[in-house]
Amino acid sequence: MISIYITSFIVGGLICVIGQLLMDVAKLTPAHTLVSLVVTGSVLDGIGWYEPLIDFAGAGATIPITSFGNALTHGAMAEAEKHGLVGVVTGMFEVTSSGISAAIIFGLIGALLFTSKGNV
Amino acid sequence: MIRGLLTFQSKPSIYATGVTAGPLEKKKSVFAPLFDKVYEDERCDLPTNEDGHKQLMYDAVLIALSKAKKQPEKIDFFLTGDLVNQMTPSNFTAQALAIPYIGLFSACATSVSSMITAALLADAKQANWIMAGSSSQHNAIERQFRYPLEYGSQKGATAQWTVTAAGAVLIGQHKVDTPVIDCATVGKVIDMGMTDPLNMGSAMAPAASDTLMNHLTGHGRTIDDYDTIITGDLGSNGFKIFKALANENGLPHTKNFRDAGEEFYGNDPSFKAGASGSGCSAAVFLSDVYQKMLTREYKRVLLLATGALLSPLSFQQGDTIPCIAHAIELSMNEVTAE
Amino acid sequence: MKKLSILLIILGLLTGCSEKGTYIKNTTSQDEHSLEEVIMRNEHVKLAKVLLFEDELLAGIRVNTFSRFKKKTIATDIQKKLEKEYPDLKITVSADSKILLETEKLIRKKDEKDYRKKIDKIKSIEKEQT
Amino acid sequence: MQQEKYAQIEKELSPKPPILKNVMKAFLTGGLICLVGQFIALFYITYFDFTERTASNPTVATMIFIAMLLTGFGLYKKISQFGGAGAAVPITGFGNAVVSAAIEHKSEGYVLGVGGNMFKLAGSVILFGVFSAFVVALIKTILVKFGVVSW
Repeated sequence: MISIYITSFIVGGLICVIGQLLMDVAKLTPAHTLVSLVVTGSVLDGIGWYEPLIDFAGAGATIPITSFGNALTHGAMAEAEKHGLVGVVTGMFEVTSSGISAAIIFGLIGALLFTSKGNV
Repeated sequence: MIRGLLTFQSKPSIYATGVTAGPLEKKKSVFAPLFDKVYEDERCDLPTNEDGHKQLMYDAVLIALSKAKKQPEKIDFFLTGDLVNQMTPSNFTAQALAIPYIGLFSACATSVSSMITAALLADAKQANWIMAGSSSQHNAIERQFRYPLEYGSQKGATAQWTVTAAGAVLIGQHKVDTPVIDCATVGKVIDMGMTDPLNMGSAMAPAASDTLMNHLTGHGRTIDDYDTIITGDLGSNGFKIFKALANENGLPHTKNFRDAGEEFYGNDPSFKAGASGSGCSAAVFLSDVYQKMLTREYKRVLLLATGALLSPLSFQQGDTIPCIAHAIELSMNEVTAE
Repeated sequence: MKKLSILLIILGLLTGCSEKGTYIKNTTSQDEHSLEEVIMRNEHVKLAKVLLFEDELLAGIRVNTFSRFKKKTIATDIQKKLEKEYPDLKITVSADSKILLETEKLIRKKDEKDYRKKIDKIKSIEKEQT
Repeated sequence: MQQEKYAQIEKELSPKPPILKNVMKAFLTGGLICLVGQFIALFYITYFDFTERTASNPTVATMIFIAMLLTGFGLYKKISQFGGAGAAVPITGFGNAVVSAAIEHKSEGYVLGVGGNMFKLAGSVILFGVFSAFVVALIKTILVKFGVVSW
């Protein structure tokens, strides 16, 4: 059981290191970095590599934004398997709605509760 | 042939200044004791950042007026600017003051460009009293040019911190024993192909260098004529490059060079390369430099404010950052015998 | 880093990571010998908890760290082998730690009254897709 | 002065990002956030009817909730300043982008401000996530149809 914590720490950390290198070495803006990682996640799922990574690293693979691309692709492919080409579009948010819905709900609640502060 | 040179024969005078700043500046700025008014709330207890921004400028003007014992009705022109889209804080200030108004935009160089315009109006005898100045408010500028305030982005060592501050200066006809405006140089827009909006100092340094050289050659000055040559908001990185460029241009030493942006937060590393914003140069020029002129610690100074003329749109469309620098020369007469 | 390693060691002690082997609770008359052999023959399996109840065979397994990449294949593999060995049982094998946890809970339970309900529940959450 | 020459001077004098230090901080921050996520997942697995796979949904939602609190109290930007990509890449960074934009644009009202700007920063992640998922799934579906690969 302990090993899942180590692997999640290391794998999650390494994905972030890739992000940092994209920002510092490739000089990408944060937005471009995140977009690249999301696209990478969905491609990795397409070739079937991301699911084993989740099995290996648990939250280390599901918490980084790459899992967002993976989950979208996974939903689309699962639905396509059942319903053919139409499923590609309809299945997209089947599995990944939680991230977006949580962001929307907590975004609005955050706006109700807080004001931004210009401190260091 | 050097263009953009201005000499003011009548030597218009600076009668009074007013400087306001926000709570973070009160806590962190080394110039805080010199400011006329500091607020406890970053929005000046008003609902929005832009309202607070307007209040900063408005109060700075009223402070300058009260020091000169003048009413807004006596002022002929109000020349000011800021960094918010369409300069609404300045516009609303002008509306509240009801002084004939021209909004000026030279980004962070507005402090000097407004003083140059004011000096021209006074020198041409078109006006007796002109209020100039500029302001910036951290929250309002950050959300417009960069990210939401609470958004986490890692700032590099070259990033600068937009100050919450405003400076207003009352300019009128020549009077002895006041700092007077001798001459000025209007800069050209210089673009050295820099694209990083988090490294504005190095984008602005060539503009500052160009205007400095034009001013020195055009008006026949050397750097030793000045007690200080103070740039607006190059920040530590831009200032370093500016000094290197000066050496390259044959200026032997840079010991009397200062940079308001670098000094503003006293090299506090959490502010990275230092301060920026149109309020930065205005606040330092009109508090520290002005007061040192009144005590005759400085007898001749060159204010060299720099501005990066970019917008979030131009940056996103892949344009480089065009920059400008304006110079204005102030002097104080020797102590007059009573 | 030092603090971190201390934290990880404490974690290790808390979670008791040293558990190994195969634990079987058999409430049926089935022969469990070949069951143990099938599971233990797979070198990826670190820990297995198996429950036999009526016509159900429920197995939660944990695999070695670096075998986790293919833990689904390992589980399917064992499931197929068990289906061959016990053609008359309904077999569920999963490498998901939830199944292991729930199976363990059932095994510890003395009372066999609501086994049926619990087993159905475990099987249903096992089938759920992410 | 030539632009190229200036670019050279500028590059010489400007401080370089401390890449090794940044990378280590990103690793530490990102790793810790994922570790917290793993604990939350364990919580959901142990006390609720979630399997390892299904627990990721409530875990993500919880992480975004934590990100909302940290953003609102002004702590997330400090974590980000330290951790860089280590704070931006985990889903909490996505949450921070949405929540910070929502808070910032409150002054323009809930419909035009919060509603219109909430996805100002995070929108591109959704767009390219969805579009790449579409393309990948489409290619895979076609490949399966032609018998090149199987599901």
